[in-house]
Amino acid sequence: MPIDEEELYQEHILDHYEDPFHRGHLPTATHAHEDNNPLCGDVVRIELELGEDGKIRDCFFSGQGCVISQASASMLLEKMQGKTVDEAKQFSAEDMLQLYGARLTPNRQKCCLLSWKVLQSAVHSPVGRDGT
Amino acid sequence: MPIDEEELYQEHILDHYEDPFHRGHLPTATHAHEDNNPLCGDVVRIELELGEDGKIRDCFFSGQGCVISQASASMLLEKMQGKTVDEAKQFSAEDMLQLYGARLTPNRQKCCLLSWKVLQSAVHSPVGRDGT
Amino acid sequence: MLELKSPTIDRSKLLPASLRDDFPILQQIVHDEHPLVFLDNAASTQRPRQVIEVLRRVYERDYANVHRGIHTLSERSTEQYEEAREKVRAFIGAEKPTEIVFTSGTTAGINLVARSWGDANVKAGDEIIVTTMEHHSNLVPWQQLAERSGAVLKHIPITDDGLLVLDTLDTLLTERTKIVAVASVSNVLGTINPVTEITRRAHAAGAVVLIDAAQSVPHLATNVREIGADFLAFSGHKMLAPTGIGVLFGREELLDAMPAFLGGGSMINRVWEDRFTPAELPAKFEAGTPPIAPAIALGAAIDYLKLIGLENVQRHEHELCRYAYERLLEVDGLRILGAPPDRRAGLVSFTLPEPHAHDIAQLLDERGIAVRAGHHCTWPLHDRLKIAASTRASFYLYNTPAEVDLLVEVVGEIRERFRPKGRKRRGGS
Amino acid sequence: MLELKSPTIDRSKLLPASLRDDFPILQQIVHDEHPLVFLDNAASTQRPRQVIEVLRRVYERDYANVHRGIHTLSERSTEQYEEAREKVRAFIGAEKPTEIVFTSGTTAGINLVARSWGDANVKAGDEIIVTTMEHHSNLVPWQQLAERSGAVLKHIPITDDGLLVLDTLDTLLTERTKIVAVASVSNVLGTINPVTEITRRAHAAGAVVLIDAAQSVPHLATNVREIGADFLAFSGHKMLAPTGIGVLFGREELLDAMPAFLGGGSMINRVWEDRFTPAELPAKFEAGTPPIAPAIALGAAIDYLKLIGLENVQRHEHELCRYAYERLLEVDGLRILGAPPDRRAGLVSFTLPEPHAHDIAQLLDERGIAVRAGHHCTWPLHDRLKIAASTRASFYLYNTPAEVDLLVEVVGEIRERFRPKGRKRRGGS
Ligand SMILES: Cc1ncc(COP(=O)(O)O)c(C=O)c1O
Ligand SMILES: Cc1ncc(COP(=O)(O)O)c(C=O)c1O
Repeated sequence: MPIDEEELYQEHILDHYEDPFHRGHLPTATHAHEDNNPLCGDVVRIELELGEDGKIRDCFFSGQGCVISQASASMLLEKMQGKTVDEAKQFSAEDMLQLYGARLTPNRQKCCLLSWKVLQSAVHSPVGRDGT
Repeated sequence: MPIDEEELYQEHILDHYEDPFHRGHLPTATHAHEDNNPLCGDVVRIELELGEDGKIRDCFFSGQGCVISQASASMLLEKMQGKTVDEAKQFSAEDMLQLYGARLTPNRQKCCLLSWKVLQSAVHSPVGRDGT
Repeated sequence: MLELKSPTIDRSKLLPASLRDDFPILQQIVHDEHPLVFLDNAASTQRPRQVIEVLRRVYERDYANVHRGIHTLSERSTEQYEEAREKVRAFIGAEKPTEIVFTSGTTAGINLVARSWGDANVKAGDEIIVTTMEHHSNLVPWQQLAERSGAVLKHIPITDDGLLVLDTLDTLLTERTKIVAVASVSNVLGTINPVTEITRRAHAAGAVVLIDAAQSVPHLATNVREIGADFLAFSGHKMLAPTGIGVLFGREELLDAMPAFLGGGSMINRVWEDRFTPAELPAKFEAGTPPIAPAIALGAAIDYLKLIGLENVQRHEHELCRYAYERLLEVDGLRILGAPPDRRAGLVSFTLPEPHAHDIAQLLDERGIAVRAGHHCTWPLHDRLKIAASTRASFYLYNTPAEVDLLVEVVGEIRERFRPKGRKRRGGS
Repeated sequence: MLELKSPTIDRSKLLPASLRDDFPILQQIVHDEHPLVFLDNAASTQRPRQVIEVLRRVYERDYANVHRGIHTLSERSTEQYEEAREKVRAFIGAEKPTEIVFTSGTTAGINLVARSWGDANVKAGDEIIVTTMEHHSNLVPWQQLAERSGAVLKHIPITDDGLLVLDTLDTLLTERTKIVAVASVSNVLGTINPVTEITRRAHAAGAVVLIDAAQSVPHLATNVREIGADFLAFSGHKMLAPTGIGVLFGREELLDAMPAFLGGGSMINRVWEDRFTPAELPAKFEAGTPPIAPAIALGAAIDYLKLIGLENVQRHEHELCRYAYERLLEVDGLRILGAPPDRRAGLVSFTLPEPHAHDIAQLLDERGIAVRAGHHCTWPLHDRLKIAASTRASFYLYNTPAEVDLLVEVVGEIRERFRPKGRKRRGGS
């Protein structure tokens, strides 16, 4: 299989898909957010534990959807683990697409950017008493 | 000017337009109706005096609109004067178009049939106390 | 394995493949080397030369605004526009052309009914019945009506096989039921619903029936009088016509009694500064400049379908669909949603354990095959089936068994490629 | 007679007549021998080859349903559809593409605002201001809203010259005024209304402003931010694009706060059996399959207009219109409705003592000239002017002074032919 920019399902993407970084839940989460892509139904939830030093101590994701949306969530969290909230906020949509690597058509960019959108909201969404 | 079926403004039509049969109002009217063509705004009102013998003793029209709608009203009333109500009811849309003579496109047929439609309603519309 | 006979196709049931020549868009190569295999027809179909040509002719020779114009082009456009209405009337067996309202699509038609008929007739405590398999376009407008009016929305459930549980209808129907709104064919399950029977029962309970016929009018012969439908809506773009045109059929008596909906040019009889009186049917519901050229081209699409014969279209699609259904089951782990082939129209939706529907669609596209993936605007149905998304292959008169074979072959390859392989992230933490 | 100088035309202000070659429909002969003279552009314009070609290309190469599709054709259509939105945004100077909602036309756009924004914001006793010169499409929806809500509808009056009596606006505007809905250009009088000034005053009084720009966007450079418009609606078919497509601009803040209007596919974020959440802008207001190909072709029409330059279009039309205005006054007894040439866009409506407007239109058509006759969907305006109907000649970039000359000549002949001749019915009773 050719590994070029055009190839959506590059080996390292499939690796993330099959062996994701921190898929699951985070009982110690201080912040969390969930959203979906209305066009297709993909769902991503991100749970964060933010330290008092402004750092992302730990992060987990859950959800369902295509290889792109799930692998990109895994890549994003692997990258963000230990980073500061400011660094997370400064991580732009462009950065996300670059991190993903494979070139995406506009429709598929939405898949790739879902977890990024959820992260941007999650850092502003403290977990309530009821765990939401 | 050629006088053929294609010619909308045949001389006898213009005659009716300029010298209409019974344009005006009928103080002795027992029945009356008014309607308009919503596409263009033409208005025709017909007032009838129906006898106990079921005959149209007298009839007048008023209104404003194109040569076709006004001349056709004149032709129609000239034809109906003295006829029975049953004869008026049996006078079909086709009869009206034939009476008019010149060939009309669908849009203009509506102009020609306005007075015919008003007549068909007028025979069923006794004049109220208030003269409507 | 012993029982497995390889599925076969009965070519005598198929339309001649030569009619593909009528569709310029099908003659193309995508991704450098793959002939286009268009299996996304339930979303929207393609157009034959004959329809594209009519659009061109209208714009190059006959076009002007309709109805109010007293000049040659306006007369031509008006005549062709009304001819199209007459073609639609005959095509669905309506009694009068005044019962045919041109809209911008199925969605617009259903909303028209929910707003005009609904707001006038549905009160707090009244009931609206839909089904679990409705497209959002035949669900959200009723949710909105229920919200505005205080009415209750009820759902005819479905079996695991994707059939309506019709028995429940008699308990769902009460004297408070005002309308039953149901799809004639599901856009995901392909199920052909028994709309005539549903209409009979709804009428017996005093309810009105709206049929979302977006997926049936293009494929199966439709007769609104035989069904007994009160309202029936469909879209031109799903039946070889351009986008931007749809049809709402309504029984004259109902349309006549309904208040006007959109206000504007053409829908009036007389206007004063402070009030208006509505026009007669169908103008009353066609406010503003209508989609003139798309409507005329819809007439041309109907001509084309009639020339081929809708029975032949139906037989062709049914044979293809049965073949696809049987062959797709060869793929290990593939789950087909909904009814067996004899209860369904020409589409098959399925899931694989891996990968997700979008990935299947993406990988099929790389081989030239266009299918649709996602919830197909039927989120409650997907919730009911406990799946997030599905992949749908939907057929029309120009599809071929070879296209089905390619679909099955590539789906099989995708299945193999995404079997868990014990991969590990490199340098993962 | 002494003062009468024969009107002249300044050809340096005109567009090259060669651009007529772009319009196939103009190259025809009607009624056997008369070259088509199309002066019905305010009702709907014609399309250049470049626009028709884009329609053909979309349907022959790029078409599939948009947004949800993960395959080549759907990606192409989606991209082109969104590109068209971006072209519209730039064309009218909106800030964001999310402020551009594709509709089926001006009428649909105004009704969307009257229903969604109106029902949410206008209460009993509130006030809505329109003008006496509004098209029914910008009047009836507000009458309907007033009827539903118990609000009061008020009218900015006009002078005998067809100008708004702007002084009255300050007395009409009260703290109960919720919206001012006004045409930027009258489709009968041609008056260019001072919408920026109206918007300024309305905003000062706390009211929202909707501009019916059906007659201005195709002809005059428009910038919604300079105007300060809250809503602005127009139609593709009046600006070289196909029928079935229109645009509603709304300020993001307002659109965001408005409830969804039509329910269905694409306008949702999530749907459950009993409820839904709406999508983000602009999808929230684009329920169902949109007019995909017409929208893409609207983009092509905008490209064409930008290539020619809207300033040049405006100058051309203004020069033609001034010339037509002056020359028509040569016809004995002819009355032109509305403002002097320097206050009007490119159209002239008139009446003759005899015959009626329809007859004038009919007789002009016999000489190949297409004009419109009737009330032009402005019945209250005609009542105000105390006329039943008028004849309108409206210009666009492809019209020529020679066409104006022919119009004037034939109108003069008609005037002569219908002078009272003392005719008598033959055999009349
Ligand atoms: C001023 C004005 N407003 C609204 C409209 C309605 O436009 P449409 O018929 O395209 O909806 C028109 C055109 O007919 C118009 O001239
Ligand atoms: C069953 C069904 N109903 C309604 C619709 C909506 O049709 P449209 O998008 O043309 O309004 C569709 C198609 O998307 C459909 O499949």
